[in-house]
Amino acid sequence: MARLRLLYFASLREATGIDGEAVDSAAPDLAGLYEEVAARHGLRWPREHLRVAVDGAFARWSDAPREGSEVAFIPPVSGG
Amino acid sequence: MARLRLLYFASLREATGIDGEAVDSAAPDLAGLYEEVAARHGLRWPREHLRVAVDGAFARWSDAPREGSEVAFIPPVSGG
Amino acid sequence: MAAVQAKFELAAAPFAVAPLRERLLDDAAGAYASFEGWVRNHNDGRPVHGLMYEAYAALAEAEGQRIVEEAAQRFAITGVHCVHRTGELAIGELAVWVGVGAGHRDAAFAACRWVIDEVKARVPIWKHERYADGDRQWLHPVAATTEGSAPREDTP
Amino acid sequence: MAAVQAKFELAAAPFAVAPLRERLLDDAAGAYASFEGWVRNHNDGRPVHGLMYEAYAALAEAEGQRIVEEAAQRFAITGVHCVHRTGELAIGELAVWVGVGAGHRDAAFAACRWVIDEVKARVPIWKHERYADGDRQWLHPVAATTEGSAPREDTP
Repeated sequence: MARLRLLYFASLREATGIDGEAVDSAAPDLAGLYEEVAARHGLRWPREHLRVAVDGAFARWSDAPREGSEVAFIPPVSGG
Repeated sequence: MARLRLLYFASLREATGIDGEAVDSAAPDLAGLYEEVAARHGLRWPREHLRVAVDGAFARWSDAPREGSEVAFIPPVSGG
Repeated sequence: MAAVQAKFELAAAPFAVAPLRERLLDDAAGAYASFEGWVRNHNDGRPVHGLMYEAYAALAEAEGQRIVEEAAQRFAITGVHCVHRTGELAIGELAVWVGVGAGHRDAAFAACRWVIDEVKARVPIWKHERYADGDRQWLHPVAATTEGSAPREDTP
Repeated sequence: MAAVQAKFELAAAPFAVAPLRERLLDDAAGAYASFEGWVRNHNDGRPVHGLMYEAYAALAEAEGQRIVEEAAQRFAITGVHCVHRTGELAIGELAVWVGVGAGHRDAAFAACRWVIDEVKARVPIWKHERYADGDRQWLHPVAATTEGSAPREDTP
């Protein structure tokens, strides 16, 4: 079980209604963590369209959630 | 016979020692005019490397010299 | 050879380009290319009243800095700088600026183009557009290959 | 659609870029690309002290204007402006500026690059370089295919 801080941006923030939350998760990897979160908040983004970041750096979906880390799901970007 | 004003720029001005001159020429075209001028001033540019302009617009070497016009031989440019 | 300047910044308020350009001037540089993105009054034919850029600031700054440093490695340039706005922007406001100094124009143009393309593709910044009809939405462009399945969290 | 601004000018004295850029801002334009050529302190590894640009002014202005108007036809842009210096220039001085406004960055970059390439190839302006060793020469670059036979009127 890892204690994590989740961050939501842009349409994910609007869909969840929050810009972040603390969660405890037993998911073996970040992909599993997203499935939990998507189910709980009813998110419609398939994981293939998102990237994931841990503590301010892009990470792999296969990475294990790290105790105390900050995790963000990154929807397609539109800067520039 | 056409009365013409010739203009010289950059290395052609240095080679002729003048920035322009009035000439009378019986050359049938601007190519022939350049041969006359090159011979008289000892210019070493082959005509293939130059362009020719008449009255402020690029012209063809096969054009006939026009009475009273201003003719410039344009060495390769190096602006920018 | 002097170290290549490479800097990426987020700006929460309007910024002036002239002093940034000035810092890229270099006696060894013969070429400077710049790009600016401005807020247009329309998008896909729809009148736009204004927009907001939201950033995941920590990651955006880190990823942006990686992009300009990568540009300094890939291209023969003397300096590169990119600034991206966040927050509310009105029509005609500057959203993003990229400036590149280089010995020659090939490298200046190529690096400038590469940086803006990478910033648009990789930096976690999102555009929220407000339309003349009162509607608003987040822009989440999905790569063309999967576009058919792109969902919109914010529109029906 | 409003007419595309297209302007070419020679400048006998230093000029400021900021007000020229300002004139290309347009609520319909989302992209702006610019290029600047500066006087470098070296050329082909040889230290340069300064240079002079000589123009056949009447033809340079006419040909430059043709180039920017052609750019306005070829590319989806909202405005294009080019200014080229003449006379004596010191190291670090601005020699040429091209600014382009457009709806999208592809057209802005492509038009900007095309204009500077055409200006360098077609506009009758010649560069006279002064070197650290006191030598000076006119630059008359000859296309690569015929380079072997390029004469120098001004050097032995």
